[in-house]
Order: sequence, then C-alpha cells, then structure tokens
Amino acid sequence: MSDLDAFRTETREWLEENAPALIRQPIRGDEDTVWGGRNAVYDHPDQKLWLERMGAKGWTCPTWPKEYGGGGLSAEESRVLAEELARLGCRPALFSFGITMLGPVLIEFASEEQKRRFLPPIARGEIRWCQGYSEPGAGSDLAGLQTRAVLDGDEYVVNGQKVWTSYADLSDWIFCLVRTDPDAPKHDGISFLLFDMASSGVEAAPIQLISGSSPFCQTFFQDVRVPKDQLIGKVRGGWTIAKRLLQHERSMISQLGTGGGPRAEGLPELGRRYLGGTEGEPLPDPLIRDRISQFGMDRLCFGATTRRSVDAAKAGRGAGAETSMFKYYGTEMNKRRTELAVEIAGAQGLGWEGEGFSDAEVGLTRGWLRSKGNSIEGGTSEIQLNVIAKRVLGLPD
Amino acid sequence: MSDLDAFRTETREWLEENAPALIRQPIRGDEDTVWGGRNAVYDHPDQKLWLERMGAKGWTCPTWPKEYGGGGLSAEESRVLAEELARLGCRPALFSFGITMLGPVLIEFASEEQKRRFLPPIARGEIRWCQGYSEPGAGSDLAGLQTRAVLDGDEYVVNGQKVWTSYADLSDWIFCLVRTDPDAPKHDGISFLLFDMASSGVEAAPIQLISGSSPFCQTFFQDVRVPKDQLIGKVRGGWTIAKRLLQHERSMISQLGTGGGPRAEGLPELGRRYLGGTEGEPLPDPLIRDRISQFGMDRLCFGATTRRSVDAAKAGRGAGAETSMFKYYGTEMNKRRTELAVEIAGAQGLGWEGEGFSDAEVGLTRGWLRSKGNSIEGGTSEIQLNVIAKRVLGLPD
Amino acid sequence: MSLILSEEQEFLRDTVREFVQENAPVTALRALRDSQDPDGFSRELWKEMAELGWVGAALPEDLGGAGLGFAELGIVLEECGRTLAASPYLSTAVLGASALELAGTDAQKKELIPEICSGERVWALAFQEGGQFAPFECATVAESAGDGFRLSGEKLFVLDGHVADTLIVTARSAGGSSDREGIRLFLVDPKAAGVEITRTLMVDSRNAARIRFDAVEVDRSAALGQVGTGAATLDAVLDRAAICLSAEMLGSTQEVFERTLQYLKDRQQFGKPIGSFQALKHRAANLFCEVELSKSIVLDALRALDEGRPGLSLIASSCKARCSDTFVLAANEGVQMFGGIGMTDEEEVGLFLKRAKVAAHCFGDGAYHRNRFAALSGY
Amino acid sequence: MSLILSEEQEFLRDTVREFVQENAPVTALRALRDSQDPDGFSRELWKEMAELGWVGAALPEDLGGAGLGFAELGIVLEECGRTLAASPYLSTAVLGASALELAGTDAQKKELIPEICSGERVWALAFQEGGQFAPFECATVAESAGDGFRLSGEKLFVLDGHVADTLIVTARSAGGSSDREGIRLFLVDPKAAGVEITRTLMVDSRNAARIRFDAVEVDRSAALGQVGTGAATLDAVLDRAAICLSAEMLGSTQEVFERTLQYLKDRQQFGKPIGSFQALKHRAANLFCEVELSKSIVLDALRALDEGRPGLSLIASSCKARCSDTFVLAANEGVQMFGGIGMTDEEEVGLFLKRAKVAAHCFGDGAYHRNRFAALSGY
Repeated sequence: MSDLDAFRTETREWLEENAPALIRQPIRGDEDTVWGGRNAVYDHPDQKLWLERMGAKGWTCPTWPKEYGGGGLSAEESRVLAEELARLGCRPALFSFGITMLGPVLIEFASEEQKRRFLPPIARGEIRWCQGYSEPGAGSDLAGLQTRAVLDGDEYVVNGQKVWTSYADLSDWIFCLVRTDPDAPKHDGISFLLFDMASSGVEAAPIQLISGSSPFCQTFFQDVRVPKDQLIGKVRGGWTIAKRLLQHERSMISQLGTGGGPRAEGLPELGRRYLGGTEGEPLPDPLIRDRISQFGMDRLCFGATTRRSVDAAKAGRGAGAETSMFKYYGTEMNKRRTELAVEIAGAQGLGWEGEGFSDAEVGLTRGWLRSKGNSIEGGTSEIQLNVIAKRVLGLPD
Repeated sequence: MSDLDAFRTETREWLEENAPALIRQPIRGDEDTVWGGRNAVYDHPDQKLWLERMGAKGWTCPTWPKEYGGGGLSAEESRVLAEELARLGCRPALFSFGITMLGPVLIEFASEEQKRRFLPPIARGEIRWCQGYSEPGAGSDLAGLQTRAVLDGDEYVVNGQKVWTSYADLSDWIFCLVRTDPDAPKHDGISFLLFDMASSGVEAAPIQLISGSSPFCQTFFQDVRVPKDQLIGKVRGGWTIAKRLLQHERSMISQLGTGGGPRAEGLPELGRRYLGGTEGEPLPDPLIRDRISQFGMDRLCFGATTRRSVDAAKAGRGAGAETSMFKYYGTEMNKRRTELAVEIAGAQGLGWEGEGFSDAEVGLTRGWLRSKGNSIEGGTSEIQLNVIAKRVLGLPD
Repeated sequence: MSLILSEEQEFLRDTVREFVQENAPVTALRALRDSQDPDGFSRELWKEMAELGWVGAALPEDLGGAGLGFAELGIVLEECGRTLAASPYLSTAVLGASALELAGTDAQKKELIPEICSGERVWALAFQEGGQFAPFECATVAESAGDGFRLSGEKLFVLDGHVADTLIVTARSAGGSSDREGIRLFLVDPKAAGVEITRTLMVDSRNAARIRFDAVEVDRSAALGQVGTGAATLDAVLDRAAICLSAEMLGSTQEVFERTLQYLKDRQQFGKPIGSFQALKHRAANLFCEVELSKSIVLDALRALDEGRPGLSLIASSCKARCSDTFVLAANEGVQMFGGIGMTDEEEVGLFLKRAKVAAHCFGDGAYHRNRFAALSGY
Repeated sequence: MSLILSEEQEFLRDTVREFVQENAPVTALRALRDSQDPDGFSRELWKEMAELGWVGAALPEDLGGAGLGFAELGIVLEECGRTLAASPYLSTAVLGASALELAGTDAQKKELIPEICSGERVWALAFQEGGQFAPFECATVAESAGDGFRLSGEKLFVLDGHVADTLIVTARSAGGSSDREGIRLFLVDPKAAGVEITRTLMVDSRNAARIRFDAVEVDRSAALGQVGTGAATLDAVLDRAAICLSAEMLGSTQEVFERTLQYLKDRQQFGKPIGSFQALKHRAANLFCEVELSKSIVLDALRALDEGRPGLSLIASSCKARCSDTFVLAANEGVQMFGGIGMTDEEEVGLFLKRAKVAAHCFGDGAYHRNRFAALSGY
C-alpha cells in the first residue's frame, strides 16, 4: 500500500469517527456558514465541535506547515483529504478570509515571529479577519489610497477611511493597506498593516447593497494606534503584498463561476421546474435551453482550465496573471448564470420578499442582484482585462 | 391640385414615356450597374439611353441646382421622383462616387468656376471618379498621409502612393488628399486636389480581396503634374473637406445594413429554402429563426432611425456625427446578415466556385467575405465609435 | 407622421418633465418602498395628472379624454420612466382603457372611460398565469352559471391588482388551456365573493398582485366583448401595452444612460476621468446607438398606433423587444460603470436595474417578441 | 491524466511544428489553391508524415500504428492547424480509421488499418446529405439485392471524397429518413459503377466532394459492422472527429490570435502601436480567455478519448462547440484588427477566416452541439 493509500485509509477512518452527523448534511443557507472569530455564532453545537476537531488537526488549512497551525499535508494528500471530505458530504469547517487571503501572504512575506503569532489562530478559526483595501476615491485605482499611517514612537497612528470592507462589523482584526510615505510615488508609499478592530478609533458602518444584504462596511479610522511590529514585510513594500493578496482574492471569487455550491439548484433543474415539458425530453423553450447548454459547456471548459492551471502549477509552470483570467471569466459566467436563472423563472424570479414567492425564488432575485458585484469587487472586469493585456499579452501602454 | 401633385403627374407621365423596358426589370448582377465615364460599358443600349435621358433632365442628382447639371428639385419633389421611380421599378441610371461623395463637397467648398466645370459631367455620367484617401501607413489615421504635392509654377507636382482606391483602374479622374505643407501640424498641411487619371505618372494596380473581387487598387503617383486651379477650397484646408466627404461616404456605406437591394434574397426566404418546414409555419431551427427575427426587427429600427434623421434634417436639426452611428451600426448589421446567411445555407453557403453550388450560393460565400470590409472601409467601426464618444457623447480624451 | 416632436409635443414634454421631476422623482419611489406604502403609488398625484389631462391623453374628448394621441401619451410615459414614477398608467390608462375602448359597448365606454380619465378608478388586467409571459395560456375557466358565469382560476403578476377598483379577467369559456379560441374577458369586482387578492412585492417596488378566483359569480353583463373576440382583443390591448411600456422604458433607458455618461465624466481614477478610457468609450458609444434605435422605434410605434397602421403588431414586437434588451443592457452597463457605488442601495442606478428586468419581462421579453415577430411574418 | 504536456509530448510537438512549418506552411495551401492542384494535398508529404508515425499515432502498433494516443494525434493536428495544412488526416486517419476500428471485423482491421498508417490509402466518410449538418438525416437507401446491397442516394461535403481510395457510406436499410435506427455503414469502391463524384471547391480550399450513388451494387461483405449498430458507430466516429477537428482548430485559433497580437504590437497609427488602444486591448484579453478555455477542453477531450471516459459525448460536444465559436471569433477579430490589409487575398489572415467558417460547420457547429449537449443531459 502506498503512503497515499495509507493516508486515505487513515483519513477516512478519522472522518467517519469525527465528522458529526449534522456536518454531513448539505448547507441550507447563509446561517450554516461558520466564520469563527471571537464572537463566533454557531447555529448548532456540531458546527463548533467540527471546527475544533478540524482546527486541532490543522485541516482547515491542510497544506500550511504544522508549526503554523496547518496540516502539513502535501498537495496530493490535500487532494485526498478533499476527496474524502466530499465522499462524506462534509461541510467546510470554516470560511475565512484569514485562510483564503491573508494566510498565504503571511507565509510568503511575514517574519517568523509574525507567522507564529498570527497563523495558528487563523487555522483554528479564533480570529476573524477583514480586508481594508478600497477607499471611496480609490476603487479600480487601488494604489491611489489615502489612509495615512504615521510612525509615532513604536506605534503607527492610522487615520482615514476604507470602503467595501467585507464584514468589518463582525470581524476581529483587519489587514489594511496604509500610506506610510505620502511623498513617494503612489505605489511605493504603501505598507501592509494588521490591527485589532477593537482598537480605539475604529468604526464600521454596514452598507446596504441592491440585493438587500449588507456584507460590506464603510470603515473609519481616527488616530488608531498600531504597534509597529504589526507591519508585514518592508515599510513601503505593501504594494507587492497587496497585489499578491489580490491574486488570492481573485482566485476565491472566480470559483463563483463554476455555478455555486451544493445549495444552488442547477439551471437544467430550474428550467424543468419553470418551463415544464417531459422529463428527459427537450425543454419547451429552445432559446433558454440553448443558453443553459452554453453555460453547462462553459462550466466544463472553465473547470478543465482550473485543473490545467493546477497541473501547471504542480509542474512549476504557474503563471500569476492567470488569476485575472479566472476572476474575469468566472465572475462574468456567474453573472450570466444568475441572469439566466431569473429569466427562466420569469415573474417568479423577480420577487423581492413576502407572499407569492418561495424562499428559493427570492434567492434567485437576490442572487442575481448580488452577482452584479462579482465583476466589481476584487478588481473590476475592466481591471482584469487590463492586467491580462499587459502582463500576459504584453500589449504596449 | 397642389404643385407637388402636379409634379407627380408630370413625372409619372415622363417616366412612363421615357423609361426603357429593360430599365424596369430588376438588376441581376454587377454587370447591370452603370458607372458611366469615358470608357463606359453598357450591357444593353437601354442603359445608355436611360442615362442620357435622366442626365439631360438632371435627375441623376435631382436636388443639385440646374446650373450645375442637377434637377433643381426640392426635397419633397425629389422624394416624389424617388417614389415614382420605385413605382415603375426603375433601375438607377447611374452609380457614381461623383454624385454620392464628390458632388456634395464641391457644391459646398468649390469656386463657382470649379462647380461649373466639374459638376455637370458628373451629373451626366461623363466622368467616373475615384477617391484617393488611404495610404499604406495611413488607414485609421487618415491624416497621417504622406503623398506630397509641391507647387512648381502653376502646377502641383504629386508624388506618393494611395491604397484602397475604389475602381482606380476604371476611373477617369481622382479626388485626392495630398500634403502641401509637410511642416504644418498633420491635419493642417493637407489639401484637396482633383486630377485626371490619364495624367503622366499615374498608375493603378488592382488588389485582390478575400472575396475574390478586386474593386480596389493601389495607386502610384510619380511626378504627376496638376494645374493649381484643380485644388478645391483653401490650400491646407483639405482636412475640413475630407471630413465632410467622409460623412457622405459613411452615409452611403451604412445603407448596406438595411439588407441589400432587390437582388438580395431575404433571410426568411433563405431560411425556408435551406431549413425547410411548412410555408407559414415556424422554421424548424428555432435558434436561426430567432436570429432572423432579431435582424428583421433591427432593420425596422434602423429604418425608423434613418427616417427620423431625415425628418430632423428637414427641421434643421441634423447632426453630423450621426453618420458615424449609421456607418457603424449599418455595417455591423450587414456583417451579421451575411454571417447568418451562410450559416443558414450550411455547407452550401461555403462554396467558392464551380460545380455543386448555384450562382446564388457562391454569392452568399463571396458576399459574406466582402462584408467583412464594410466595418473597415470608410473608417473602421473603431474609428466611428471614437467619433461618437468624442463628438456626440462628449467623453474626454 | 414625422418622427420628431412637434412644437406642441415639445411643450408637453417639457411640462411633464418639470412636473414629474418635481413631484415624482426617483426618491418618491424609494419613499413608497421604504414606508411600505399600502397603495404603492400616490393617489393624489394620480388625480393631479388626470386633471392635467395626461391620463386620458389618448382617449377621445367625449369620453373625458384629451383627444390627443398615443404620441402624446408616449411622451408622458417616457418622462415618467425617467424618474421610475410609480402610477397606475399601464394598468388603468393603457390596459383598462384599451380593453374598454376596443371591446366595450358604447354604454360601457360612456360609463367607465370618463372615470379613468378623471383618475377616479384604478383598473387591472389579470391575464398572466405562470412565471413566463404567455397570454394565451389560460387555465382560468368561466362556466355558465344561471344567467351569468362562474370564474375559477389563479392569476399572477397582475399590475396594480391589489389597488384596482375593477378587474378585467381573462377566462376561458371553451377550448383547451393553450388555445387562443375560447378566451373571453370579464369585468370582476375585486370585492366579490371568492376573489382573493395577495399583493406581491416585486424587485422593482412597483405594484403587482396574485389573485385567486374561487367560483366567483358574475353577471352576464360582466362579459366584455363578443364571444370569439377575446383573443383578438387581448392581442390588440397587449400591442398597445407593449408600445406604451416601451415608451416608459425608453425614458428610463435614456436616464440611466445619461447618468452613466455623467459619471464617466466625473469619476476620477488613475488621475483622469474614467470616461477617458477607450474601452468604456466604445461601450458607451455602442450603447448610444442602441438607445438611438430604441428612440426611433418607440416614436414610430406610437405614430403607428395613432395612424392605425397595418402591420402594427410587427412594430409593437420590434419595439418591445428592442426596448427590453436595451434597457437591460443600459442598466447593467450603468451598474458596472458606477462600480462599487452602483452596487449600493443608496445610489439610484440599482433601482433602474431592478426596474429594467421587471419591465423587460412585463408584456413579453425580447425572446418572446422575436418569436412572435417570426410567427407574424410567416416563418 | 495531466492537462499539461509531458516531456515526450512536448518533444513531439516541437518536432511536428518544425516539420509542418518547413514543409506545409500557409503558402503551401495557397499554392495548392492557385495551381488548382487536382489532389488538393501533397501525397508525398502525406507519405512522409505516415512514415514518421504521425498518421497512425493513435492506432495500435500491431496494426501499423504508433500505439500512442489521441493526446498525441491531437498534438499533430494542432500543429497542422497552425499552418492550415491540407491533408487527409480527418478523412482517413480519423473518420476512416475510427469507423474501421469501432465497427470493422478483425479481418477488416488487419487488412485495412495498416494501409491507413502507411499513408497508402485515402478514405472518405460520406454521410452528410443537406447543407445543414444532420448526420442521422439519411435518405440514401441500401436495398437488399441478391447476396449484397444496392445503394442509391446523394452525399455532399464529403471530405476528400474525390481522392479517396475507399468510401464509407451511410445508407439506410430500414426506417424513415430521420430515424437513427436502420442506418448502416458500407464500404464502397469509388470506381464502382453508379458512383459519380464531383469535386466541390470550398471557400477554405480544402477537399470536399459531392457524390451520387445510382443503384450502386456492393457485396454483402461491404457492410461495416452489425445490423442495428450503424448509428452508434457513426456517433462514436463523429465524437472522435469532432475532438480531432477541434485540436486542429485550436492550432489555427492560436496562430491567428498570435498573428493578430503581433500586428497589434507592430502596426502604428496615430503615432503609436494600435495595440496600445484600450478598446483593442480588452477585446484581445477577452479573446485570450476564450482561447485558453478552448485549449483546456481540447486537452481534456483528447485525454477523455484515451481514457475511454464515460460522458465522452458531452465533452466532445463542449469541445467542438467552443472551438468552433472561438475560432470564428478569433478569425473575425483578426481580419477586423488587421484592417484593410486583412481584407486582401495576399495577407494570410483571410485564409484563417475562410477555414474557420468551414471547420465550424464541419461535424456540427456550436448550435448543433449545444442542442446535442442538452439532449444528452436530458433537458
């Protein structure tokens, strides 16, 4: 038996024993998502138990080194773990920007001391992180940010305002781009700073979106004092870290395009429900059917592209700018999917709330509106196309 | 009876009497197009007769003043004439760049003497004109042209090279953009010159297109001597004339989008022929049917827009940059039409020549290829969008 | 008829614009939404517009209308579209009035149309039964019952259904549920026994309802129009509705396009206005062309209605398909070009997006009308 | 199987590329066209490629093949696509070989496949009957006649039909002209009495023919495969053909895209390279994504063939639809971005456009395969 097979057997046994029953049921809605953090909310004690067990094994971030709270798994082992989790239909133990965005750049750029300090609580879901990037005047032109951090003794004093801070009102800490040198060229004056959202002078106000949800905040900093050892990488070296982190963010967002998790009903099923026709026979609307089919095919092609990218990365041929392709195409696909979904449901896909619409139908409406932001957040589609044109295609300025 | 009714009666009588029988039959192919000129080719004597009769009345260019060989008609009278010509199914007496492009700018910019010299032969179809605009290095950037005209006594000496000169090999005279002042800013050093293609030093070489036809030439000028009274407008004032003439050209090309003349079989008929199904019942391919329908609707909308533009012009509210919209949208529509047509015919719409394909089928293939040039010639679609963005929408540089 | 506005029409447009911008700006729709207004529109404002002669703009003077035409009604609706003004225009002045005008007896017209023109009564046409727009799919039945009829069935997406004083209901007295034949129109009192009305809150914050008819008894006189003419009436009413809604959508489309253009000029990124970036310029210029074509076909369709031009249905379908698609495109481009701010509930561009999708669906979307255009054209 | 090339595969690609660029550049196709070459391809080159083991790349070694796989055959075809190389690959090494492999008896395989691998015999599969691709619409009939069959019907767009040494013909021994059932495959000698072959000159200058069968008598042994399996064989053969043609199209797509990119960098207008204009940049970047997705699905589909993966038809249809649409898009963008020069016969970009449209149609275009994908998925 190969080592990998042994690992699979071991993992399977451990999961059979340790994955609580509830965790093996599909996620029903946002309330089933576990974000962790100091004020973690669990809809059911099994969620907490699952996070603790997975966190203790480091399997919330399986490929991170063990000394930083990770699982220390190889890429192959990590894939086996994912397969075994999928086999049992296990829910993710934790959804965390600490894992998807901050962790990877800390591993790459932080000091040993910083890694040991910040990574393990991320892995265990003890600290919930938010991202302080965009500002009202600095959206696509992210490097135009104005939030200042001035060194005063051993502390930076931060003043300014962020916007689109995801869940700032629910987060414990923030990773934040600040301008430490206002006189340097704009990309060169930026640093990457971590601080506690409970610090004096921090305030977060949720923004209501067109979809009715408020996942983002405006975040205000007034004389917030941050110990200088919470600056990651070099002073004025923040832009490099920022760009790398954006790649991780884009990868995360681009996965939306593959059509949603287990919760999302597929377009063919939606079509059958709303358009009728006999099971196994063509849907009665040939135009909608053509578009469903187009989406299904594109999803296959997108999936193959993701796998190809993983294979290339394993062979050491990863290309950073590829994330822009995934971000652009994935989010545009997701917008296409939600647009099609509401058209399939017709008037029933345009309800806002209340009587006359099922929860799933209201979900179609809200999901459609929410998806419009996918091609804006994490760098607009236009920015991604710029990046591809410049970095990948080498087109001149 | 109003004056207009009287004019209608009179016109109808004259046409009944003077339009030869052949002229009342639909055009079958390119060979039926009468271009006039010194070496005019007539497929049938009726064509010549018709041109002479219409030319004598000035009805080849009905709204031009009588003293310049036109018909001196008002806009309303001209419309009546068009209606009466259509009623009998009369072919155009003459197809001429002199009428559609050069004439209007001569009327606006030329001296009285120049008008009396050049316009009447255009109206009578005695001189066939071609357009010397683009150069190998100056396509979209038309004002970057390099053809030089240097004054030497009473003559300009022209040296340089033009490209995309329509029918230069068959034309008698050329209207040509030349650089008379190489030191001025590029738009300011250009003049508008007319000269005889029989002049010593002029050579034209046809260019074969992807469609197999060769309507365009490369045209070479070597020490061509042009009397200076053949310069139109002001020296170095050529760019103003050039831009106005481009509008006339764009209007002409944009009419392609409305779906071709009597020769072009409509998409619904093509669909019925190649896709089958019962007359009056839906075409068996719902996707092609949807696209045919989309095109049919867009043609209605485009037609209404043309009429609205005419109505606005009559009310003195014409907008010059609108021609860019017509050029852009009309040519893109025409490309859509030809693309759809070959798809309807399938393998039968992809034949090049020879056995196995009817003339009409080969025409589909060639027409599809030829249409690709519509969004390039007379200013690319990209240039039209630039013009709209700048002139109409006022978007900043 | 000329495809540009006459001086009188321009004056009307300016007057309506001023009135609507003043009395029913986009913030008014937001206020109706946020206050969960039970009517979903301002009755007072509706009365005022009726008094100004705008509700009955296209209706004859002897029935209380202004005796103008659809060209004029279209101007009013276009201006209402600019501010997303909520009102019973479509349900009452278009659907209700058209059904009465086209199928009513002289007595019905004389009695009922003046009350529309004066803004006193709100009407609703209940015809859609499924999520998809399919007006001739009608499972609601009208059985003969004594001297009248007994209606049973369920309708959804009934515009202004919860505030209507009178309902016009399509029901079938013969034929299978997909047949055009056998459909008739009935006037139903919303307070009649067996009528159950549920307001449905749509994403565009405009009025709609789901209505159940449970063996609702109506008089013989409640039948609108003759036996055998129901489908033709419905077709003609929906042609008018498609064109009038297109006029409204055109106003909304132009507004969201103009706001987007302004934003492109104002918003600075990378040290210059984002409208100076060529990729956005080209998209804006292309959108301009689509909007211009929409404008032309709306003007032409309104005039075709006034002229009673043959082939009206082809024009109506072209008009609705184009205006649906262009409005959705313009609204999507608007949100994307506004960027993050466009995603906020606070910024109004999102309200245009919401309205675009509902209006595109209402009375048939692009695909529906392309199918209809092809069928009418015999292919 | 990994979706990136192994070292061996990279070596093969480099070898083929060098060979093809040297021996069959785009100018070779032009020369075949302009000289009105009666074969429409170079027999000598075909022999050479066979000797290099590339024709039989995916065929078993004991039948004369190289015993590699479709992954490798795809590499060869992709490189051929880069130069629009004309050859009987599709007709012979894919259609002919696959039909024999999937439906032939051991004796037929042993006799006939080695002659394919060695480049000695050219095959053609005659199945399409109308302008539209509809492989199971088969009006050609095979009546029993004595100990054999009598074939009557007409086929068009038969790849390499005028140079084939053997024809495989679909004909119906039972069922109506649209039934899948009743279709069988027959081996027919093109020189047999009653076979009338007309070469048809397509816009892409590649080989095709129209073939009439006028009561053509064939032996009982001419039937390929068992009764009742014809449609399934044809389906499987066409899946392979769709994937292999996609690989060729991918090569052409990448080539035309790369040439366009180079032109964007080289061509100067308004004092700078036209590739510095953002509107063109965005279109190029979008196209890049489409090309990348095409690349992935081609690699995946070739591996699915090699693995015998379940659900292969879904992948084949996804692959062909995407590669058709992307090649046409890339070629159209190419001509538009080359501008006037792209419209000339002299510039090669137009040859890619011509090939794009024919290849997109061949074995079914995007719409055909989307329909098939939906049907296979049960909706």
